[in-house]
Amino acid sequence: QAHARVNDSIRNLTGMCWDKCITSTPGSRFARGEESCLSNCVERFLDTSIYIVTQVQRQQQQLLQAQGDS
Amino acid sequence: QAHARVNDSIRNLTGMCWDKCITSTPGSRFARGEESCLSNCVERFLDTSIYIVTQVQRQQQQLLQAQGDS
Amino acid sequence: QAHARVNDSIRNLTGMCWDKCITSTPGSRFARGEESCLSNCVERFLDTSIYIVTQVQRQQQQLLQAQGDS
Amino acid sequence: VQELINKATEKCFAKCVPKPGTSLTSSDEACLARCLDRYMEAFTVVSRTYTARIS
Amino acid sequence: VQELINKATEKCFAKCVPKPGTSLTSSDEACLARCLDRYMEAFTVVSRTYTARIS
Amino acid sequence: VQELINKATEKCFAKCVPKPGTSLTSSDEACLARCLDRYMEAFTVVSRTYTARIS
Repeated sequence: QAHARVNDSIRNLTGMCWDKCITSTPGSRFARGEESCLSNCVERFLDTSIYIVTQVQRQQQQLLQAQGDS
Repeated sequence: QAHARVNDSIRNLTGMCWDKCITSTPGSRFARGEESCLSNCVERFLDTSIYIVTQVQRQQQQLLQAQGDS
Repeated sequence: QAHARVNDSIRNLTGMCWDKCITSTPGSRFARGEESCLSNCVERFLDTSIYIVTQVQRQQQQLLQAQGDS
Repeated sequence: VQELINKATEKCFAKCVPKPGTSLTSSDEACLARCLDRYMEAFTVVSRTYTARIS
Repeated sequence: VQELINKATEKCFAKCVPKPGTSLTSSDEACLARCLDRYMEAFTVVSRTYTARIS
Repeated sequence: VQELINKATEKCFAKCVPKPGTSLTSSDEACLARCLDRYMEAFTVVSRTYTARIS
């Protein structure tokens, strides 16, 4: 099941990063910068995902603390 | 189950109205008009939904009547 | 079940071909070229689907042959 | 049918109400009515073409 | 909640990281933090309006 | 794999057949073949990067 979830993520990321990075008409190889854009897209999306989850957790922490103080 | 359906609708509406109303780079508060656009978006979408269902029902009525007449 | 799959395909194709073909404000009838665009869209999508599957199968064949040769 | 109506609602809202205001105007409603008719017609064209092709 | 965070991640990545580079810059992060706050606020506005309407 | 091919079909149809005509021309087909190759390559790049990162 974890395996299926990873496969889903990879398929979704492929679609999203394709739309973001492959803007030219498809050629017999990737255009300049397209391949590095694809791997950067995956890396930055994972960074974003971690950053957002951290922010949410920090805010929940602050909320709990504020409740404890009152 | 009805509860889950309402939650789904709210999540979908948030995504759709976000795309329609939040066109600027996110700032430390909503830009002018963005917040009222969000609530109008929800209200008008519900109006649209009701209007379309009413139209469909009216057309089905007319169809049934036409069949009854013949 | 096959019936449900056909219905799903038709619903999805309607949405996709609507976005591709109906670019004007909706009038009391289709604008010039919109109706033929819709049927061409369905036909060409099915052609594309068949073409892509054929390509994938051909490549798998070549891969198997290359493995047999080595 | 329900899913088809939901899809028509979504597509026609996008087309006819690009900037939601404080009420649905009568010209919004006229646009929605025409859009619904066209969407159903599009569904019929797509069904007919698809069915003719796969049978 | 998980699904809401996933959606916020997707929308804010699209808005704040249009051209992914070799790292997330501090200005990307600042944009993401503001975007997350706005997305949650948008969710609150939508919930409030929707609930008021259907009850 | 089926779902990957469906996605490639959808993306490549959008890119290579923007205005569907009365037949698929040979230049449409050439575009589709290249697009399919690039989509599969993109899938490989994404898989490799993702797997390296989470392991």
